[in-house]
Amino acid sequence: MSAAPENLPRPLTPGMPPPVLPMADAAPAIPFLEIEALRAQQFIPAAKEALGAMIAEQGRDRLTRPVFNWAGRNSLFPLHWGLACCAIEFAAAFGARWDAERFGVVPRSSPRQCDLMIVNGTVTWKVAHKLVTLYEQMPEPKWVIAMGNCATGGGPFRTAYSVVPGVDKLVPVDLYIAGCPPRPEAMLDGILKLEQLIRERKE
Amino acid sequence: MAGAQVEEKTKPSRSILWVARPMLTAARQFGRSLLRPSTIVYPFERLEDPKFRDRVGIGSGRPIGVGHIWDNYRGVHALNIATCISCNLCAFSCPDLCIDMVTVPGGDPKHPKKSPQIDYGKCSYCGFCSDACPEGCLTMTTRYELSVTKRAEMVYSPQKLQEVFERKLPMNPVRVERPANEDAILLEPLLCIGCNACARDCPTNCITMLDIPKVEPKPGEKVAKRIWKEPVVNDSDCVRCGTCISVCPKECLFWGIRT
Amino acid sequence: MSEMWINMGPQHPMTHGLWNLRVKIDGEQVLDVDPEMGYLHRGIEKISEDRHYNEVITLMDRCCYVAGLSWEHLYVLAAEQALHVQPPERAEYIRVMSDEFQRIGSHVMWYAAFVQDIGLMTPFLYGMRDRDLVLDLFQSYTGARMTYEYMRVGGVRNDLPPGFIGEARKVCDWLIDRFVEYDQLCLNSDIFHKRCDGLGVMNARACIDHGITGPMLRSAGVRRDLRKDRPYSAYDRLEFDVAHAEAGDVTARYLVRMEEMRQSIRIIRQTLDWLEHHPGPVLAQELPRWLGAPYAPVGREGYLLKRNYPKGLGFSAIEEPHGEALAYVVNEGSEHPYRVKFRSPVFANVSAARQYLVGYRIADIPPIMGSVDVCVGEVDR
Amino acid sequence: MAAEEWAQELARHLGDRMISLTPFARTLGRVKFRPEAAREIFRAVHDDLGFDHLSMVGGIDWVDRREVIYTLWSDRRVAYLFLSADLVGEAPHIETASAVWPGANWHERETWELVGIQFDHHPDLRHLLMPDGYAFNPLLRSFKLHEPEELEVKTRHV
Amino acid sequence: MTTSLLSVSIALSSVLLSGVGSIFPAPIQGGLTNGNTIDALGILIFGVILLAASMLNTIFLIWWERKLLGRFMDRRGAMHVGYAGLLQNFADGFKLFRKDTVRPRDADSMGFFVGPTAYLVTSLVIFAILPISTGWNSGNLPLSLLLAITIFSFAPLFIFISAWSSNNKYSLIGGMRSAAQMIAYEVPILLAIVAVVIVSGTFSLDTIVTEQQNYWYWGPLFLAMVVFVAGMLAEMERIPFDLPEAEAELVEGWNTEYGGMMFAYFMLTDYVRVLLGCFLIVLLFLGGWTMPSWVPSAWTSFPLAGIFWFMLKAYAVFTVFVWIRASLPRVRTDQLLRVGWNRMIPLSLVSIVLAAGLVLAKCLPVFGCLPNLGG
Repeated sequence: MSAAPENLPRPLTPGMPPPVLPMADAAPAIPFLEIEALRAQQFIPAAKEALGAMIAEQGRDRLTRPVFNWAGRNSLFPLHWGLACCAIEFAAAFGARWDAERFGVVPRSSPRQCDLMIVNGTVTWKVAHKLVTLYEQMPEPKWVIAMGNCATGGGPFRTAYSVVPGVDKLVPVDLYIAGCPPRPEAMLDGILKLEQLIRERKE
Repeated sequence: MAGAQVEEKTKPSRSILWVARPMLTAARQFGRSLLRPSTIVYPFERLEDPKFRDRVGIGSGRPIGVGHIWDNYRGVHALNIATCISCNLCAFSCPDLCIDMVTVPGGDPKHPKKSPQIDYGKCSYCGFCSDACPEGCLTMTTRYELSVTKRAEMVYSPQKLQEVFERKLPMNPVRVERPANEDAILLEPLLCIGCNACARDCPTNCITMLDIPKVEPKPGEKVAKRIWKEPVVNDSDCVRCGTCISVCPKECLFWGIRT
Repeated sequence: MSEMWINMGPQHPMTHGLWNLRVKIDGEQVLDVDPEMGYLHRGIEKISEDRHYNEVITLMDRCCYVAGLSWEHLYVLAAEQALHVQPPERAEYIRVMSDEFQRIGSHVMWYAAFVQDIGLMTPFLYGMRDRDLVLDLFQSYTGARMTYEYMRVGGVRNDLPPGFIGEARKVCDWLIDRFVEYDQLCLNSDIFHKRCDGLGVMNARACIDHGITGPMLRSAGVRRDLRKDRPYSAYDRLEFDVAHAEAGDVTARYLVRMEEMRQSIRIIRQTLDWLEHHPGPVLAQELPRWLGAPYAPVGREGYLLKRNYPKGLGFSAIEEPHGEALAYVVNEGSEHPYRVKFRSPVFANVSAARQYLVGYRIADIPPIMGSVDVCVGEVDR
Repeated sequence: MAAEEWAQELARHLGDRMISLTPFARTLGRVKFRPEAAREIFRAVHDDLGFDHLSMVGGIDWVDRREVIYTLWSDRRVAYLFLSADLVGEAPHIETASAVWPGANWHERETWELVGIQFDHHPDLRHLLMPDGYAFNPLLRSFKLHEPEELEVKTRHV
Repeated sequence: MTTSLLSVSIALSSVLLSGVGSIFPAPIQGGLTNGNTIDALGILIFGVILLAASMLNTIFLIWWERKLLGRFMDRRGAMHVGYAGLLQNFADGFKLFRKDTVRPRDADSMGFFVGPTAYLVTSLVIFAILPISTGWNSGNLPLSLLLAITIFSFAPLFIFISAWSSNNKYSLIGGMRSAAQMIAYEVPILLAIVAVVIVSGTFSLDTIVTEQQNYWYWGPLFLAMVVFVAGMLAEMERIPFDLPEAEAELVEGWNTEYGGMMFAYFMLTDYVRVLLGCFLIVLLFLGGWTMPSWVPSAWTSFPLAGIFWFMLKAYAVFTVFVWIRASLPRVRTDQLLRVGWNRMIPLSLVSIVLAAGLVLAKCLPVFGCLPNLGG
């Protein structure tokens, strides 16, 4: 884990200053307007920084690479499937309260249209080869998040005769989210971390 | 409610409104959520933030949360190494076997101090360990974000758990009462050799070795060599960790009801 | 077009879980179906044999992940009978309240998933929003959103926090209003009736033959509810009606579930009134030490045998949100249950899929299976 | 109904096919019957005694024998009844109940798969929960579980 | 001559070409500045501008739908990418552009790629035909309505081609449903248009709008409008008629096998067609870019006021579509087809008779007196 305190509001784009207006202190009448103002405040340094990154980047595709990187990390389509308990929290993250679509995360039912496989639950040996097939059907570039303990390492069921002890035995995993199941916030946090990973990725 | 028989009456009359009624309902919700949608703008607004919780709730138009009564969430553990007595109860009680007792500085070289190291890739956040902790040094905080890129980073050493503790996050306030009639550590005196192992390893030092009168063997009877001391357990200090039973070389300690 | 088999699952938006419905179709017509389960078989019954009695509770939450508290209740009832333990009355009322809130949570989750199957997008969000309120209540006293680990053999882990009862009443009032909105969005829409009336019909005879229970059975006109017929916990002291309908189709199941939620709120209000005025312990005081809630069992093999703990068989049957769940726990005098066996209501409901799917269209499969309310966790266990 | 009355009724309908009746709290008891006479027992219990709802079929491995337990419910009597039979031998088998209660189909498939009890004349005795070709009966006492580190090879049955 | 996008582009091209040509010797200059070259370049510029504008419009439309649906669903919708999520769809587009497009091994390579491309192109072409203000985009074409509807109805063909060639059962079923549905609803749409044509007496969309100067057609042709809107909902494959993409039973309908840019084509085209449908409804029944006379003239006389009002109306119509999407479930295939053939066609025939009756009875001007209409 990094040294940054995880319990503080983290900026959406790393490198940006953390929000100077913590939501809790301002408390205006209409939170909506406040959030819009906050985001506008954030957007300008973000744009400046993105431009700076573009200029700093040297090479043949110095303009397109940041753009595509930006596009790739801001539009992650996860595969719409539910394995076990975490799938309910996965669905809750797309519910009204957490609304993962805010980050451009829209679940798609067809693996062809996905960038991100969130393994949200226990993987059994019976479903293992189907999971691998789905992973292979996803076009590059693609990422895998192991959500919850069952996907990470079998969780409470790791001793069972039918359970794969960790999905990393089957497909390469980019990010593990601990929790049993993780809260929807924790899942969103994982997606933001993944965005950060994509951002730092050297191609 | 008169009867639970769900009648045909719930079917709508085929009026011109058959499409308009659901649309009006949706529109009503639209109006309600236009300024105050019940979405938490997550990285900025946080449910565990008490100030945020003040502003939302069923009465406020944003149906999020139920007021102030939910600091109860079981998240990542916090460990206060200073008060940990190395009793092993957390590791015993863990249903997922995710707790290892590892050596931490602070003990003497002969009996090193051990504190829990938790593998969050296995932990199911059931709270059995913090319920079992007799000193209240292992608690669960409301922190839930824990995403890492390597599996090994999920293993939290005692020092890391101590860092969580030092962050002073809201703790899970539930302390579970002990049952009234607990079993006690009983002694089978005939087997005891007075070796002091139990008293030495007792994490709470509630076992004292008392002298007992030396019994001369009858002629011809073979008696094991022993020290003429016997452990006496102070039940009010005992945390029932069972360390003494496990270290006893002669298996002369056992659980039972003290009469 | 000639006949062909298509696989709906394991990754398919219709399944709401991990199972596979093989469908033989001719054009749009369904000729035969064959549900394939087991994609989520986690061996819970086997793992339970390696765990102490209280530790099995952590598996129960994950067994049926939309009705965790109900399954905990099921298990602890059986385990208490096997271990000869009696919970205090307050714990029973808390359990009943949890059960009924869980029923609402599960039914709202069902509603959210079901309306998606017939193409309504908006109520999914409403359902999840209102379910989150119920989960907030759960979190406030159990400490988790979905995997509660709250009930213990001999009671519950902790008492309700101060201020809980007022908030729970508020949530009840809010939910009652929302149920009206749910009905406005579905029942008042003509398209809903066009989609759902006369679909997936099961008559009472077929339901009983195939072991179907719960809202599916009650929607076929059988007024069977274990809460009335074989009352457990505090249900014999509470007033409520058994929701039932006659038609046996998808709409009838919808109506029954909606009515059940209203009845649940009625029960919850009674339990809240009782809980407000009857403080007391929530965990049996005469528990054997190794079962005491704060101290999860300290593993010593043969400990019970040494103490001649009485053997026993525990059997429990409760009305889970999906139907009748049964469990038996065999206590052979060890710290671990010798054998734990669960009966999942959805298991039987899905096994009869051929009865209520064949003859309808491929577009009818999602609403019908949605109305069955499949929770794969408890089918596969 | 008084307990004796019920025992008499049971004895009248089941005759000597029934071995014993063990009372059990809040149910109509646990009837142990001879596995050879399973078909007649099922018929009698379903048709004559009115237990038309089969709730579950489960198996217990008692190491020396395997017990199969049928849990039945009667809407008329509003109570549960257990039927159980002890099966001995290397390949325990019993007549299927799915001819009488169609809902027994999957329960028996599961019991066959996990406890290893063969159900004769079962219409569709395939694997239900485990993949096809799985060779073990996990719910037997001899089948032990291990931490994943120890069993890298053991579970790779696919 | 009125200004139109085409004439502006041609003027632009002539200025450009004469500027560029002046640095070359005479023969090349002559070749560059002759009429054909100028027209060709002008049409090219026209196409580029139109393409860019319509794409931007469509992407804004998607954003609008996402935000609007979010509020209907008690949530916020895309909000973190760009200001209020405005850049979200660009991010999606760029990402899909970058992604691999996987062709299944047994898929027909020709149809797999040609289908979506043709689907997109044929839909985009219609933007050049539909006028969005007087003379825009390409002057007053005499048969523009007929041409637009003809090209609009190519879509089922391409959908079916791409569905069939992706060699997937779900795609195939989705494609067949789509084709059946679109063909079933072509007929009532055309018949509803006949009613409009009877009243206005022309196939030219420009003239139809001009005819609505006094009264918008939604008053006299209410029945035809209802049929047309319902048919358009089916044509655009939106809830309650979005069977081909029915997520619950067919995974993603006919675009199950499509990923990457081809999938982006499908998504984009769906919304292009929605936008076109809204345009057609505004043009045929809601008075196009004309505004009622009680609207202050200052509001209608600023530059490009016609386009402004037209877009406003189109977006209002789209908002209603989103509202419908948020509150109604999906119907079943057979019900849809039954409604199409058994209800819609008789209704549209009735609407034709009504329109003819209105024209014969010469009572159309009566509608000019109604409030809120034109006039």
